[in-house]
Amino acid sequence: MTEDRTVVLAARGVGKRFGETTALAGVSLEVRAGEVLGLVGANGAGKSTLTKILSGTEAPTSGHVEVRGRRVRLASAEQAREAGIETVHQDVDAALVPDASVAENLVLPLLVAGRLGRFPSRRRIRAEAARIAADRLPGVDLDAAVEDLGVSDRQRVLIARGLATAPSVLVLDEPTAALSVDEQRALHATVRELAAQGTAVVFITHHLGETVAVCDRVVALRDGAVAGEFAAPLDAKRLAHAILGGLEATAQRSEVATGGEVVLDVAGAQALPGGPAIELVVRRGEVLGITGLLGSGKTELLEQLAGVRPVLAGTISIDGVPFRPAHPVDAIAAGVGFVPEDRARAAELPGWSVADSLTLPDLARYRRGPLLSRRAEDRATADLIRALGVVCSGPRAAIESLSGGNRQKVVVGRWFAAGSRLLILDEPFRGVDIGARADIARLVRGAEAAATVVASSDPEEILEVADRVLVMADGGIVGEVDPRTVDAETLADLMTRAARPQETA
Amino acid sequence: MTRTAPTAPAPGEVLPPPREPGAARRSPLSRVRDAIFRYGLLILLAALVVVFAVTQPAFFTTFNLLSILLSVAVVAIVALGVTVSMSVDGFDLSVGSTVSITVMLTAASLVYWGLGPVLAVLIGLVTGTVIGLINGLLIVVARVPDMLATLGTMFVFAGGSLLITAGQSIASGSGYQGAAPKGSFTDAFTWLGQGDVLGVPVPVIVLVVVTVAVILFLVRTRSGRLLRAVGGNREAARLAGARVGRLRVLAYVISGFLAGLGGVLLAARTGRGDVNVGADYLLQAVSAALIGFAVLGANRPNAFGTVVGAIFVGVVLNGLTMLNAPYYAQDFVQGLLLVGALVVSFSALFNRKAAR
Amino acid sequence: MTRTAPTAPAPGEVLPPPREPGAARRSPLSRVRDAIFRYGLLILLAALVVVFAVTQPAFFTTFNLLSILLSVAVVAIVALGVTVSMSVDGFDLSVGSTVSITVMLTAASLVYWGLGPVLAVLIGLVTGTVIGLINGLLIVVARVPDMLATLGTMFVFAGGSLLITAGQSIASGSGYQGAAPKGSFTDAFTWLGQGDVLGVPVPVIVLVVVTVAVILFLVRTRSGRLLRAVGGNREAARLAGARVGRLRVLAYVISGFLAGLGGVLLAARTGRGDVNVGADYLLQAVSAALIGFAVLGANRPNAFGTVVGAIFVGVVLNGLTMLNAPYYAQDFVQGLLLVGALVVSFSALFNRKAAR
Amino acid sequence: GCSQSAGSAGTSSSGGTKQVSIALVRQLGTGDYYEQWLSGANAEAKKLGVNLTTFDADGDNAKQALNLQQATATKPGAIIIDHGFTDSLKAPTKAAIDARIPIVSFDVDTGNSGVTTVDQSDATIAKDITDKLVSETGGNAQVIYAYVAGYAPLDKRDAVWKAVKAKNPGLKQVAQVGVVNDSTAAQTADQVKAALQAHPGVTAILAPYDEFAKGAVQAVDELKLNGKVKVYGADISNADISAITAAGSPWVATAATDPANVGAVTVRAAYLKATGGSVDSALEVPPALITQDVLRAKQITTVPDLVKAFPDLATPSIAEVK
Ligand SMILES: Nc1ncnc2c1ncn2[C@@H]1O[C@H](COP(=O)(O)OP(=O)(O)OP(=O)(O)O)[C@@H](O)[C@H]1O
Ligand SMILES: Nc1ncnc2c1ncn2[C@@H]1O[C@H](COP(=O)(O)OP(=O)(O)OP(=O)(O)O)[C@@H](O)[C@H]1O
Ligand SMILES: [Mg+2]
Ligand SMILES: [Mg+2]
Repeated sequence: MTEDRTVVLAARGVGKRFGETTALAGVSLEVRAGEVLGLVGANGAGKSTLTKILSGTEAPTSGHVEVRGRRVRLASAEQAREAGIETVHQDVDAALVPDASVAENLVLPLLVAGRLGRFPSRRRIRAEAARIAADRLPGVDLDAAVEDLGVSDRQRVLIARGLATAPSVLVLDEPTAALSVDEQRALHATVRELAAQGTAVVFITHHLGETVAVCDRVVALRDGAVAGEFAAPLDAKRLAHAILGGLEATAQRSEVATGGEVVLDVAGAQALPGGPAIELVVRRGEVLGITGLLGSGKTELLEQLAGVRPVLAGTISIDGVPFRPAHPVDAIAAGVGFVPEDRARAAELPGWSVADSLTLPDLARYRRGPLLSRRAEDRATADLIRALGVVCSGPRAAIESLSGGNRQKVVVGRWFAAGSRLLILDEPFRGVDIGARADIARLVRGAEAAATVVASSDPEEILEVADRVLVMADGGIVGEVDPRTVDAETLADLMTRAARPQETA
Repeated sequence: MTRTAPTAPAPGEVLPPPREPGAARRSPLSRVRDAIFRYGLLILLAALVVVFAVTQPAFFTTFNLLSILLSVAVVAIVALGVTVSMSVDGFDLSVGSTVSITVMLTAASLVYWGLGPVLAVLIGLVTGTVIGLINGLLIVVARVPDMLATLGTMFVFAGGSLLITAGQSIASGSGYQGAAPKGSFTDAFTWLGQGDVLGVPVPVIVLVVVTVAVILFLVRTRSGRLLRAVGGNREAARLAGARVGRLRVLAYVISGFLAGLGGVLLAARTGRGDVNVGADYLLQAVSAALIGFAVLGANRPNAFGTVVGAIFVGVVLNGLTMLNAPYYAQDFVQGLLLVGALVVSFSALFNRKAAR
Repeated sequence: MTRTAPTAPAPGEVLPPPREPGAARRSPLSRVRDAIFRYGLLILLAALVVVFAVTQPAFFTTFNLLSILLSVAVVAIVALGVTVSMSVDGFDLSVGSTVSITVMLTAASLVYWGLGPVLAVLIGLVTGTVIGLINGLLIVVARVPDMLATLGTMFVFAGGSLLITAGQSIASGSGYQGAAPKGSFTDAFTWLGQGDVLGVPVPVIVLVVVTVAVILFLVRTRSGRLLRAVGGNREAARLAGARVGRLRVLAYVISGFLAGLGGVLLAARTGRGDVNVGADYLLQAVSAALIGFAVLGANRPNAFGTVVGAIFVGVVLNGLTMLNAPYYAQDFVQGLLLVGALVVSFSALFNRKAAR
Repeated sequence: GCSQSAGSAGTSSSGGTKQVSIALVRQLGTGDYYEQWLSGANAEAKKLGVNLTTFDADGDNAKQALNLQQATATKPGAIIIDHGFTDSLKAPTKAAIDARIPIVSFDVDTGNSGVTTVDQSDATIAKDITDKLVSETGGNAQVIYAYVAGYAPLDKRDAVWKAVKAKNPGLKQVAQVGVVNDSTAAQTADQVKAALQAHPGVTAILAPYDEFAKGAVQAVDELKLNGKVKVYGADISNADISAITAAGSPWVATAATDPANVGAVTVRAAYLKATGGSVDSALEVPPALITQDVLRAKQITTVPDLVKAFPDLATPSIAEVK
């Protein structure tokens, strides 16, 4: 039945080389009006590269693009937009102007297209922005600077901007990575609605559950080539096989050793100022999951534990020793390792090598006399790279040369290098493919000497990695679930229901 | 096991209202802070004008105020160019050299080659524009980082301005290496620097026009907005379809053009082609543009602030001279005032940011 | 229905070897490009040395090469400070003023106050350090943006250096405003600038020591590594345990200290306290540090590159003077060489980037 | 021509004594020469009860012209224009004259015949020093010459050197160096060093500006060529005296006026014009040739010592206020 719809956009043998790297090795696919085409693949499979070629921001090195059967050369985003193709790029921060207001960001494509005239007035911009935001961006101040928004709000701004031009083809590159379940569901509904109105949608995600929920058809990429094509009804297992080329994608759930001694003990803490008291305990070898909708206070709680923001209330102890960090330094000294939710902004050092990125929190360990020993660093990091399964050319490879999943492994792995007692991971799986996700989950679960707290707003992820799962809403813990007895769908409902009163209030 | 049973919210329970960072009600204190941050430098400027006016009656006369504007006109025009290149997240170190070589080429056109005022002005403006274009192409096409590229051209054109005359200055009556001059600084030309219209010096009029044009360009035109978007995030602008390369080149062309305009006015003011005259204009123009960051709480390049920054420096120097402060105290006082204003502004900014 | 049947993997199938972008086999062409980018400026420097040595035998003598190093020693030391502040993603516009005021205070200590060489050197170094501390505190505690804060202190300390002597220069034999001098530039002091050890001028020895120290500090110590991390991504450094505020202050303190050291050496070399003598050192030091970006393909502040940058300028000026090139051609030639090297390097970089 | 405008605007009567105000409009204020000039001017102003206001253009000719306009607007008793260029000063000078403000210019031609000029005779300075160079070398030497075009006193001194070279074919200028900025001496030293190494036969350096001379001295010291290479400079200051008299100094002679005296003369001339006294329309302050030998013999260490030893340097009779 999908076959009789018109093909609005097609890639014909599209190849892309970045010097020695082949990002795409001759990909052909067709996108039809009124369908949602899923595009899946491991980190580095070439999804974003294809997206960029379809959006006119990269030129293919071989093959070509067809729009409604006509061969076109898309030399800029502007030309793609004229051809009816609108793209929401994966890297949100690359796509927004941080010091400009939300309104200015929303109208940027219109401005480029000249749709606001040569002399756009401030009022005109504000009005257009309000129209675009309409009811898609509740709670977002149009005059706020984008840099002051949280990562999910930035993502929502970008999606709203993409939807605004009513394109005939909409390409969404991992639009839900930073969204919470309710927002994801809202987006799914929007996407289905657009498809029903005849828009062709390309939907990229690492969450196979999502593809099952929204896609009519899925193309899996592997190493820059099409590794399989599937039509609804979709089967997540088969997709996973196609994506990974056969690797088992789930972390083996080891039986929980709850007998370990208490590492983290939190009593009477508050996630948000004036919020309800939070009590929790984490034992050695245990992985505590915290989930909840966006804005439920997960990040704020975790950041207090890591010394990133001041502790609001209550007492915290680590290994029985009272702990009230005033700076990340204090937390690190107490054996706490923290992986922030925004990797690019808060964890990565552009241009640095893998080795230097790994050793940063615990440099004292590599000191021989007054100076750091390169040899000691390289030896230690080479071992670690092997243990973590980081795919890179060696300790001296630049961090930028790694795929997203591998970068995340480095950012998590630095705390293994530092021998942390308590690992705190905030959204560690954002933009990470299912294979790497399983690797990281395995790492975390295998860290028997440490206790781990993982926050994620994705039910699927949290169930995969955690031994116990707490559900947060509005700064308080509203429930606990056993990951062995609950499925993702149920947990998502639980999260949404727990937060619902806020929306009606 | 969790120690405490999570308290499930009772249905219909009223939750604390969601915090809205932008719309939060402001305390009077934070309003004052806001005002200090936004208007700190303007208030200081006004205060200085009042103090000078009271202590030295000659200060607050139309003539003197116009003199101050005249004294900063060239710097401010060059600084507006610097502001445009900063807006696109670039940096143009070559503006001083551009002023130098424009002055020399304009003077040579008039005196050595006898081309007359119209052609001389044109040659000056074209020179600046071409240098801007060269900078832009080096940066965009040859991919040399902005500071490095303009550092290189800074040397090239500073050197070039000396080469034209083998290091000599050009005055009416002095031809190339002893040859007879073919022309001179005509009155029509020097009028641009020394004349006035209804008592307002011509360079001041030019400054006003350029200021309005640059502000309108940056704030109210499509190209200007896109240019600032490129400055805010080059990749975002590209992904949105903007022609980033062209816009960056445009910014350097504007910067070069304005430096060229500054050079033409300077030649007309001095009525001669002084070698190396532009060298000081780099630091002065950058200073004005940087001080402009602190105006109206912008904390980024902005044309209005730049002009205020230039005027601030002009007022301080003029006022101190009038009060007979020794010249060697002027830098010091100017620096103290600036540091004071900056500390007050930015500490207020910090509190403002922290307070929300 | 799926159109293509996914190839079900055989159990235990080995995954395709991961592609490793960094380890990819390089074509000979890309190796050459790489070399040009990494060594472009060094190759040009070597070529210049060869050309000068061939055309002018006096150029390639130990003595002359040491002279070149001596001529760039102060600039290079100050530039290393600039490099440290750039490493923390800052910018120190006040280094020139710091040199000026250090020179004057050192000279005043010797001549006006007769404090002797040891105290004079100490006073000079402390002055630089304190200025660095003031800059750091303005930037970190009062939150004034780096360029603005150091612009302010640039004026304050340039002015301050004039205030000390009411604008006069200080020479042995001239006391404060006609008073009898209490001391003079002693030989022990001027030895720091004019003496040598086994034929190597003292400032050159100091330069070598400082260069090694700064490189080791930035690359091989914990503080240096953290400092560069702060420059790379402030928030990431903080979360990895860097005390960002302290490290930023430290960077400015180092910058100030090195500018102070440069000032002391300059006073010792000239044997006088010349007013405003430091003003030129800002641009020269920044130039050296920027040229350093292009050395070894770093494209970021790096201490080795900075020293190479300073030497590059020194070699060009020395060689051209030896070849009797007129002074007014030197800037031009230096600029052309620089632009050429930059274009070749960065176009190669571009290709290299695109090529990987 | 002396002005008769004992301008009421710039002079205020208080208790019978007149307070004359004079505006000093300078092209440049930094450097030993300008400093001493100003201190001489200030001392003289104090002595005469003159209120002297200084406008410093920091080398910016446009600014100097503007400062002159502003000074005119404050209606002083007289204006002194110190250095600068005809082209930039002509118009504002005319405006000041039209406003009946008497003007004295120092070392600059303002292109207006109503102006009283004071000059320190750069030509004589250059002649004195080149004569010395010619006599000591016997007109046969390889010479390094320090010069940068575009500075009026240097250009005037250069014209003399050109003539001397033409007359003495035995003098070979093998290199020309020079740079003028805030660290002139240090950078000139580096250049002279390079030139000296490239031309080992050089025996004389003509550096007719004391910042150049100091740089040349430093270069000779660093190359340890003392005794072989001699430096012929111009201008004088405390620092210069210590450089000349230092042990083994190659700086053998300088030709100079006492800048403080020149400043004083200029202020006196302006005072006379402001108060209706009589003063010549062109005043010239003659330089003296100052040699190392004399400085050492008389153990002179400062400019005031120097003036005592060279009474010619003080010129109380020029523009004398009776
Ligand atoms: N500009 C570039 N220069 C060099 N290599 C690149 C560039 N962009 C992408 N690549 C490489 O091309 C390959 C495909 O990258 P791409 O971003 O398309 O993957 P992806 O499927 O979107 O991965 P992810 O799921 O992590 O987003 C990777 O190996 C990547 O390293
Ligand atoms: N600076 C701030 N001012 C006002 N409200 C804030 C601020 N920072 C966060 N909030 C709000 O506090 C709430 C909790 O934010 P937090 O980031 O801890 O949530 P989260 O559960 O981690 O969600 P996310 O999935 O976005 O990380 C949100 O409603 C957020 O909008
Ligand atoms: Mg991608
Ligand atoms: Mg969060």
